[in-house]
Amino acid sequence: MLAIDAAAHSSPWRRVHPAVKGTLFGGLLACALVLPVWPGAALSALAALAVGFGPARVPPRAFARAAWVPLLFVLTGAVTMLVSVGGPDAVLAWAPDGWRRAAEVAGRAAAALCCQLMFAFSTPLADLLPRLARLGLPTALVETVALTYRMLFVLLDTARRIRTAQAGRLGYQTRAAWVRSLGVLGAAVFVRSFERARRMRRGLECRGYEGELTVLVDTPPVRPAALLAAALPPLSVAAAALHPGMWP
Amino acid sequence: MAVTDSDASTARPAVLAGRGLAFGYHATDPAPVFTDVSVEVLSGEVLAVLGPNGGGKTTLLRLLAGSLTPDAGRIVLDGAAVRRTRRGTAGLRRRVQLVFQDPDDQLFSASVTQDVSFGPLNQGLAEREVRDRVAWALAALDITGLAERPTHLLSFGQRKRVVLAGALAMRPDVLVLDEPTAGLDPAGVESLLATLEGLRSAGTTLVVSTHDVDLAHRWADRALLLDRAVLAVGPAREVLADPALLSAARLRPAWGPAVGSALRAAGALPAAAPDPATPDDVIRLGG
Amino acid sequence: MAVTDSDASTARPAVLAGRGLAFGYHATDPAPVFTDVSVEVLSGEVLAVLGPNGGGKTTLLRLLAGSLTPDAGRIVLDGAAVRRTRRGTAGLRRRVQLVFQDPDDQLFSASVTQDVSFGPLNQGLAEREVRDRVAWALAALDITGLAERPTHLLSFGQRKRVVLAGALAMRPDVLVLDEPTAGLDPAGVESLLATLEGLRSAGTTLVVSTHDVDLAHRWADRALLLDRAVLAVGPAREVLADPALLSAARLRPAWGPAVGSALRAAGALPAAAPDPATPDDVIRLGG
Amino acid sequence: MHIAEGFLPPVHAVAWTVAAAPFVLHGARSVTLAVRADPDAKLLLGASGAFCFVLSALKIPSVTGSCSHPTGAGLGAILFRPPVMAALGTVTLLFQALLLAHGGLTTLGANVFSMAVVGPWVGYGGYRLVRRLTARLPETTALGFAVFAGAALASLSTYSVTSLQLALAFPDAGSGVLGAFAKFGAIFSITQIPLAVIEGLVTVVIVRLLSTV
Repeated sequence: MLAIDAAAHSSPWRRVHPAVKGTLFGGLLACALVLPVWPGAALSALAALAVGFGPARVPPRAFARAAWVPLLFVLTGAVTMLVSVGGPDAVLAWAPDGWRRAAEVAGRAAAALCCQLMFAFSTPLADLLPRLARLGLPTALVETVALTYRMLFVLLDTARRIRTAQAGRLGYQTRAAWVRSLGVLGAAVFVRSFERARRMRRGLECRGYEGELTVLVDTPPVRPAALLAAALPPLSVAAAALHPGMWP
Repeated sequence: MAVTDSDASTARPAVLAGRGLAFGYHATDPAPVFTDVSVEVLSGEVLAVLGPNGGGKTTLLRLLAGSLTPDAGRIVLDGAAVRRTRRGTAGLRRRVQLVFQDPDDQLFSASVTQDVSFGPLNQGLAEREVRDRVAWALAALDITGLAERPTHLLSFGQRKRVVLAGALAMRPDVLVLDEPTAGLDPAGVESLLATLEGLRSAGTTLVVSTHDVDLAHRWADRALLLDRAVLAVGPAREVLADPALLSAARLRPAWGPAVGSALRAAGALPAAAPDPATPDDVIRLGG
Repeated sequence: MAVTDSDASTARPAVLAGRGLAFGYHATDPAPVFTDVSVEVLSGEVLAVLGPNGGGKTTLLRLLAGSLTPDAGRIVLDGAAVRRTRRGTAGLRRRVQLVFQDPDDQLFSASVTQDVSFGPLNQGLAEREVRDRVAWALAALDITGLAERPTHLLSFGQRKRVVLAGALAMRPDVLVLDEPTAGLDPAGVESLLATLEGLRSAGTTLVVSTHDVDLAHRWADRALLLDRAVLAVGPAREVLADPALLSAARLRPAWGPAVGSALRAAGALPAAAPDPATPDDVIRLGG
Repeated sequence: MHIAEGFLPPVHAVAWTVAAAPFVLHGARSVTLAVRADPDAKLLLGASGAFCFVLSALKIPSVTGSCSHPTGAGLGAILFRPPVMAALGTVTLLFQALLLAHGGLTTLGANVFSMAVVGPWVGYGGYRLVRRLTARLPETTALGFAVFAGAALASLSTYSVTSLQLALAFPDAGSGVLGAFAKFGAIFSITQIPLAVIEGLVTVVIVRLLSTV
């Protein structure tokens, strides 16, 4: 239903411990943010893309589709750095060094985005939720977040179907119709969300629900060797970026 | 094995057709639902679409009604290919109305009248005409009494009728119904069928997906068997009387033709008599 | 007109019963659903509950499973009336598991294993035994392959099975299923029936509501016709072979008995042979 | 308008996280207490969180021809109150980052501050203020004005804070933070002001319908 979520669930790396994937892509993300943008961010991006499209087999088309919106934000934001306003000579002028600065920010963000997306594409959010409890969050909160995850797919499905039905009855042809249809849709989804909560309580009561939603969580041990292997790419990127001598 | 209906199409013009349709839900499933499906909907007929779950029935219905855009192939309305523009799609949707299986997906307003008037209002009709349309649609579905009722207090069968009224208020030429009888009790099925038969005799073309082979056999003019490809299309009485074809589409045989043959073989039914359509027909034979 | 089954109850003990049940959804409807319904569920049987929509099938099922509290009357489990205390209800719910028609009402967790483990964990079992229960329940429903799948990416039929596994993992004595075959295609119905038959032969008592008279006729041991009152209860082969009774419950007659009588009358079926259960049986007769 | 992953310098990312933390902790505490008091609140809050996510995934038409999404901050604040919205909004933003790549993990704090803290509080404040000012008008009209003001102000304040966050991170070479704020504000206002108006109108329709149920 959601492309990233669906891809993550069928990822060959689904079974890899989240901590391992976190170390790998989180490490690369840190490299992209902290190291000198050239070659640090570039190397991080390359490493993330190589690992993601390589062994993690992230589908390139879905990746491109997901990356499009944030990239647009990054480019829009970077464009503003090309110009300077309110200077002594002109209201609007080319910013000194603007190109370099814009490229630097855009490059860094794009690299970071690759790392984030590769993590999201190989790690289902569902696998992360149980870790929230281990971070020390109260059970009540973790269970609420987990319920949000489950119900959002049910509600998203409802919203899509209502929208399709509205579109079939020409609800999105004009801007005025669009606003009205969206309002109707929002209200309907809100009512359904309460209805869902009520029905789920009814359904869970039959399964013995009395307030706690305890479930069995598989806790595969983190293998130190895997963690070490996952730390290697970020460490190599860091070493390569900090010792430019390695580069011809 | 495939049954074709080259002669049927000459009798009535095709009001709606899909040619070489391909579609896949690429975001979540790499495999396409189907890659080359063609179908003609003849003016004034009841076309039943049958097949297993996951075989693409709903997808085909949504493509025909302009609720999905095909990856390849095109939709043809009155002989002219529908353009993939906003106007083209709007034109298709105005003429072809889709009714989903679950009425709750389509009942989004608080009251029955509000909901049924949604489509006509979007067509930019004057308030007076909207009122006429709503009154007419409610009368056609035999639910004038529900006009002022809140939608969430209606029974399942009533909600199904309100949704149908909402589609009908658009005055479509073709009504596309996804599993219209699912969830209805036998009495509800019969009464809905009578209503739909009324619409059909008033000139509306019907495309209906169903699991119910017997229902399709007794009601539809033509049947299309779909399991990620068109397995057969032709007169319902022929296609749905063929156990081999049905088994290929992962459906069970129909009672009617099986019982008809058995009774004819036993001499209890004249050779020229039609197959029994319902258990009542069989009981009447004995009585 | 009513069929009683005084003799059947002597053969098997009643594991669960409702006596003089009354219930109404007073918040939305002043009229009660029913005011005096009694039912016995015999150990090891399949009891089918049939009737029109709005006749109270789901309400009766929920009362039997402790999901609703009757306005009057009581629920009897193994001969002892269930107390209306928290503990009494909890005990009833543990022994009698209700599976709703919509699987999304009961699936709350992100993964199949997690969801199925909820019931056993709630019973306070040790982790090891919970794992065994989950594995066993998944195997019984033939969905071991789905263990690690996220619930929201499953098909409707798969989700139905997961909910059933979740109920089964509680090791209930009675499984109460509301329209278990609704929304499934013919192949899905057959495969679910085979699975349920397996559970029954392993000793689970089943109470099933359905619209499908033929399904109930060929599968259930006993049938109860409900339309705001018990119209009939008795052996399924008798109750569901009686067109007058079915018509009183606003149901259509079953094909099987009608065809069986007609074929017997025509001499195509020996007098002692059972009614055909499916169209395939009829076809086989001719072949 | 979510700040994308990696767009903020690390110091800023940390600073905004620290700034948002007290509000989120307070919200998380109210949620936890509500659930402890009534375990069934868990299901309602889960459904509400899901509603917030779905709301923010709806497509609304934008002037540029492309589509954008409502923030839902104003409606959420009116329906659930700002403290709870801080928690629900944080969950929504976390889910958006991981499920839709809208916003990032290192920029989560900054996005939470604008969308789950400032937006809801400003929206709620605007809603209450206009409600008080229009107390003499007929109920439907007064509610309409107040809801419109709340939703539109929530949306506008969200984008203003985002512009400020970007300006602080990337001051203009000549005119500093103020110039940069003007630049970012100008660019985003092309899309965000019409969006705020549309979100205001849509929210009015939603609340009107809900108040009749």
